[in-house]
Amino acid sequence: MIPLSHYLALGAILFSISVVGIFLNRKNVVILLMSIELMLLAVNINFIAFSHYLQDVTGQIFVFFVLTVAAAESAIGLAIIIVLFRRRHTINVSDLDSLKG
Amino acid sequence: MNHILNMQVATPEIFIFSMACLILMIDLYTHDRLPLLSYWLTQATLVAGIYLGLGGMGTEPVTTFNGMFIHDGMSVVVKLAIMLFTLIGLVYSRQYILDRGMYRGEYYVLVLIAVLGMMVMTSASHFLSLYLGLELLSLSLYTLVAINRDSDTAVEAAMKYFVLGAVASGMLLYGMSLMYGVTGSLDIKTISAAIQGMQSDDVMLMLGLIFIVVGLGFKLGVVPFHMWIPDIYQGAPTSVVLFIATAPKLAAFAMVIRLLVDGFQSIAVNWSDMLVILAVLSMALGNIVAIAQANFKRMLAYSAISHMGYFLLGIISANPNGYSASLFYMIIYAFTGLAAFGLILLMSRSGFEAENISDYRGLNREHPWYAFMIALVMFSMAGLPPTVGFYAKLSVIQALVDVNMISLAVIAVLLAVIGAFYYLRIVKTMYFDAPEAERTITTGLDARVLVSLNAVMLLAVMPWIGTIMDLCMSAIQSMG
Amino acid sequence: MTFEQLAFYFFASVAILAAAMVVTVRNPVRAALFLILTFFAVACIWMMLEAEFLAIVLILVYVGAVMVLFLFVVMMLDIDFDQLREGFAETLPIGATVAVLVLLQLVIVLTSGPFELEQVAAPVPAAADYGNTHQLGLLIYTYYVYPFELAAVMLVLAMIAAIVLTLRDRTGTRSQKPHEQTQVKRKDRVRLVKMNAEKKN
Amino acid sequence: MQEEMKMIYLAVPLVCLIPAIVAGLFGRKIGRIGAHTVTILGVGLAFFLSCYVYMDVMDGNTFNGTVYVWGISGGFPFEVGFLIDSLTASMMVIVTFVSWMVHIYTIGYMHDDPGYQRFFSYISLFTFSMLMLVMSNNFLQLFFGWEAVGLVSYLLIGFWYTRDTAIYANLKAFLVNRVGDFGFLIGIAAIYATFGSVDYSAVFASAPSLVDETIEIIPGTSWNMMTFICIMLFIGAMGKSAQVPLHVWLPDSMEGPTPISALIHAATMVTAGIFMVARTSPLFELSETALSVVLVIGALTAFFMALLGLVQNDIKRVVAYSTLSQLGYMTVALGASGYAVAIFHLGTHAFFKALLFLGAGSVIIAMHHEQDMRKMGGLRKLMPWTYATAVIGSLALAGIPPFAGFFSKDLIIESVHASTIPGSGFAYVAVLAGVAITAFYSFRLLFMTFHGKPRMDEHTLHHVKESPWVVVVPLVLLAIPSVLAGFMFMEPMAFSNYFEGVIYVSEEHDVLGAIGSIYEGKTGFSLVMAFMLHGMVALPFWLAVGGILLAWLFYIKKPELPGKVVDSVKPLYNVLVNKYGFDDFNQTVFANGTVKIGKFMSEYGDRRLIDGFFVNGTARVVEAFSRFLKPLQSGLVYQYAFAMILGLLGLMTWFLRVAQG
Repeated sequence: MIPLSHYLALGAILFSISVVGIFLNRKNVVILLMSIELMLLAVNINFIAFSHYLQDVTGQIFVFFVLTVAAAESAIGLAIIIVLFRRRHTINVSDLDSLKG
Repeated sequence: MNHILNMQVATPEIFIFSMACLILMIDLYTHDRLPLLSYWLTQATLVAGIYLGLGGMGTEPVTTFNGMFIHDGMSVVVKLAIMLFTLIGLVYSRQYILDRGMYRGEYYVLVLIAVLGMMVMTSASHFLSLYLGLELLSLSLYTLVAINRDSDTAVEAAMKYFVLGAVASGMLLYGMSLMYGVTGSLDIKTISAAIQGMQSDDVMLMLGLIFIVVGLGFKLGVVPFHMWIPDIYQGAPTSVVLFIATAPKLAAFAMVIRLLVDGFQSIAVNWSDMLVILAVLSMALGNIVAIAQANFKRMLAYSAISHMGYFLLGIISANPNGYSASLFYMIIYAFTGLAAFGLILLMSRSGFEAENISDYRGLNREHPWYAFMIALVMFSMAGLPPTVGFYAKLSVIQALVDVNMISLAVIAVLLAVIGAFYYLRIVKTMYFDAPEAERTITTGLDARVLVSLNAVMLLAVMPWIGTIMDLCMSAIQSMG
Repeated sequence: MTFEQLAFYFFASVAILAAAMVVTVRNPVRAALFLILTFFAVACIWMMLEAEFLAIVLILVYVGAVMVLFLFVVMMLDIDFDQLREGFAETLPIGATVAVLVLLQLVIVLTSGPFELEQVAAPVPAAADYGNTHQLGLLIYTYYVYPFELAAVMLVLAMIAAIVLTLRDRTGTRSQKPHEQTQVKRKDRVRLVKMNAEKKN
Repeated sequence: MQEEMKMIYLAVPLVCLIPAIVAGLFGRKIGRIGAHTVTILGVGLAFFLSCYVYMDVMDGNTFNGTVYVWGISGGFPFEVGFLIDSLTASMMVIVTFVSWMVHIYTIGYMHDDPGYQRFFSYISLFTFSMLMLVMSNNFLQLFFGWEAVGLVSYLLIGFWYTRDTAIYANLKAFLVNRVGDFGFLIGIAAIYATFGSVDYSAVFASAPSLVDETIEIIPGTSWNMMTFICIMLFIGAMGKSAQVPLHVWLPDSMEGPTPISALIHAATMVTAGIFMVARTSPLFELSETALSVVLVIGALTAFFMALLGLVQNDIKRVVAYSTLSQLGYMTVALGASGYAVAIFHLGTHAFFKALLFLGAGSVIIAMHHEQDMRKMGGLRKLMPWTYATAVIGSLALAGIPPFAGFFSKDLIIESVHASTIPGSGFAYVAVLAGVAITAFYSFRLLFMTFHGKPRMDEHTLHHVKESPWVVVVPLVLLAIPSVLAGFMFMEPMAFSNYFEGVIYVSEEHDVLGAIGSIYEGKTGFSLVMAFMLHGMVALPFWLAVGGILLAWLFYIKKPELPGKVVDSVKPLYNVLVNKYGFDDFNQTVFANGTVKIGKFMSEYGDRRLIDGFFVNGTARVVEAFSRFLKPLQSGLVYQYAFAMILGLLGLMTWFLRVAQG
């Protein structure tokens, strides 16, 4: 039998990896988006694990909607990246610092 | 399980989305022939939305859609304010949008969907509807920020907003998942009931709460989750900043109330401690860094950060008095912000953004009326009597004093004094510096009259200030 | 170690390793592929949690659509991969420290007791005729109709947004515009010029 | 009857506000004549109504109540309320009268100014705000009036905004006043926290029962609540009434047009602080410490600011420093618990100081806006009316009987003498010395301007003529109370039950009662006569006479003497010319001594805006902080995310530790 906490630990690890991905990646915005996907995945693991152990299907329903939103979000995120690339000819995060101070 | 859905209370939402779809279609066919049709249709939609919303005034709290939608006094007031502020904001920004080639039917559709998202958030009584409302709002805002595709800064701002916003909503979701695990429910009322029976220092509860506070902190833009605000305010088109700086702040208020008050009132000790830290940091950093800004919009961004700190003071006091003070503060702040950005829009014209403080040098010589308007707005933001901003600050600080948090109140007042400086610098620039270039105002008469009215109201509304406060109070008291 | 445990730890390790690769590899195409691997491993774990429908959705929608979109964008944007990871190492120590601290606190709290087997026993496996999809479907289309509609709005919004941001009217292309062609008026095409009769000098 | 009076109370400020709005918004439409007609009529009407109210109050009809309620939120009332009693009524009469005179005078003084209508609008607005301030029945409304008069004064100092010096001066005024207002606001907040009300009557009623309340400002140290409240309120008064060290703005405010200097910076606004302390006497009486602070600050101001008056050559600045010094006298009176005397002096001072300012203004018009007294002289014959009224003003200021200033000033000195509050010994010496100095500089002004040989160039001399009647008439009208007010009002104001139930003096502080009983005993004379006769043989009178004689010696008899004296006490002279280095101190400390005052004013003003804002120098720290924090917003999105994660980590570390105990 696997305790619930192990699933949660898996979620926490994926969450931390995504966090690392966001602030260690300095070069590519697309990888930032992938890190965000990872973060949502970690959240989903939590929901599904709780849902299973609580024997309550609401958690799964929430995940269903999170997936929907995440798909919509990626579409918009990628669209922004495309606009960014067209305009600036780079998606290198370190170069995108004209707004500061 | 009650399957009969009372959709009547959601009429404004349903109406607004239907109109959004309609405008999208109509614009497709009429864009070339009747270019302003979408604009007028949107305004008509908002007016009708306000009318429909007014119908919900004073009714008893109702829950519908199987407990996912709540209609109460707070939601009515906040929704009306959201629609009204959006409507006024659109009047201000029409000329700006036209001048910069951003005019597209989709602009208005996105605004309407954002309004829908905010209204859903305001009425959310379930994590699911709250989250979906939040995302509807955020995704529309990301797009609106980037809508001027030819602007380097706007696109960069959109990217930053998107990345940080997504991270923040990820954290909020993580917190929600923990809360779900602890309480076994996603319904805010059930959660509240479940928490009541628990220890307030339950570690798991605390962890979930921390993540949720982080998510809220981002939405409000309080330190250290504020980083997006200055860049977005500076980079995004002013018309979009005007929108972001006003209505969504009210939605954020509703979100804070729904989560912290409806959901976690019984562990108020915990979250109010967290908010104290965030509030102090925001008031300090916002007010201090604003001093060193040369860009007007960026300065207003830091000012927004500090205002959110003040806004939190009412929430921190964790009682209905404080919440209504915060609601009052938010409404006043959004209204003042509306005038501030409205005036920036008024001053800008095709090819000129009027976003540097130096652009306002000697404005008094050429346009004394508008200089006076800006001065009024600055006074209100600084919280100097006799403008409404003073009452807003007074009411939140008073809420703190009522719960004996004197030291925090003193810090808040001290930082407000520092804050007064940079607002006054604007006044000084307008009145005492020599003008540099000719300025012509190209904005239409409706916007001019409305923005003047808006600014004058900051003074003129004084006799009715009690009425507004009472409205806020009754809104909070009639929460279901 | 039971088979169940073995399977869990295997898929969990794969997910973690693949996720780590996503954020560290140099080439974004590879990162996307590793992300797909992570999704696969996590989908398997979801299967073990009796969330079959979501597991399938994760593969079909996520891997099948979203990740393909990612790959498409990565390949469309012509990026010089060589310079993409400069400066990674110098901030690694502090970044990693912070992340590890976050992780440690999360794990310590989450495994501190309330979610162990003694408190939350693993539920009895569902019966063979239990349909996860059926159950979800029933709820989503009835009880959760409001969020369902909102999700629909969300997808509309995503479409509008993606089109607004990326669609460009190209000038100089020779495509036909029937709408304009049929509405042409005489004055658009023919210009009458009044000319004086030439005079002999 | 009650309702009728209520309407009149409301009408007094409104008849000032409405013309202000009319002149402000429709100034161009109604023209110059229209603008001054409506405002003068309005303020004149306000004056007569005030007189009526005053009579009514003298008949014993006081009023305390709410006129208009905006709303009540969380138990906190927002209302417009009036408290009409003898103090208020006296202030109303003084304010409207001086304001009226100034309005009339302005017609002549601002005759050629393009901002004519705007100016009238401002001064009417000012009158309105000042009336709201004095008529208030609660602290919040008082604060509103307080801020409003400040705002109008700010507008008026910077009226000639094309002059860099004017801008600089008005920024300085605004910023220094913020320091005071901050204290005042804290005081009001503390009152609300302690008493749960901001209503005067409620606060004063429960004050004695809360004497022993304490407050912990820094944990571990407990302060007496009353002392804290009073000192905070007094800091507010210090800003508005220009007491050391918040006095720096007042001399510079002379950059504004002269009618403003007379109305706002001499007669009314600057006395708001005095009025406020007198109004809150029930609180101040409960704290000996606070009274002592008031006394010492007042004495410092009275003496040192008078000294500065000695070395000024700008005619308006001499009067300005004398105002500072006289405000110090009033403050001393407050500190000695002689509130009634303070108000009495406030009244007489309002008349004779407005007279002196307007007289100076009249000279300035004649001299074509030359303000340096070294370039004047011999105007006596040329401007007889101005000269005569200036003599009356100077005599009143110097404190020669039977002019108004004598009674009030002498009474202050007597009060201090009778007082037993710590610091009263020092204060007594200071005010005594101040008398001689005051007499000296006021006659120095008179002699340098009107006597001796004309020192201006031929052209100017040729054009000097008496000012028009609109200027002269107010001078004459102000000269009358400058002579009579002291004589007429001393006994009723200081020694009768005039302020009964308004000003509260505890038994052990009752200096006036003590003085009164001395003179009451002398049979055969009325109290006033007894006082005057006594005054003729007392020290202050002879000090004043000595001062005048010395001035005569220096500036009429032997004009070469001042130079010699200056040479012999050069260091002292320099200290005075540099105004004790207050400005230099600011300059060297805040601007690294690189920029001189007077040069590059606008540029300097910018720096000063920051530096002057916190007179004690915290501004640099804040700005440095700002510059230090700014780069944290690096523009790099991963650093933003990092900040968020750090925030998360911080919250987690702190609160999980708390939760786990």
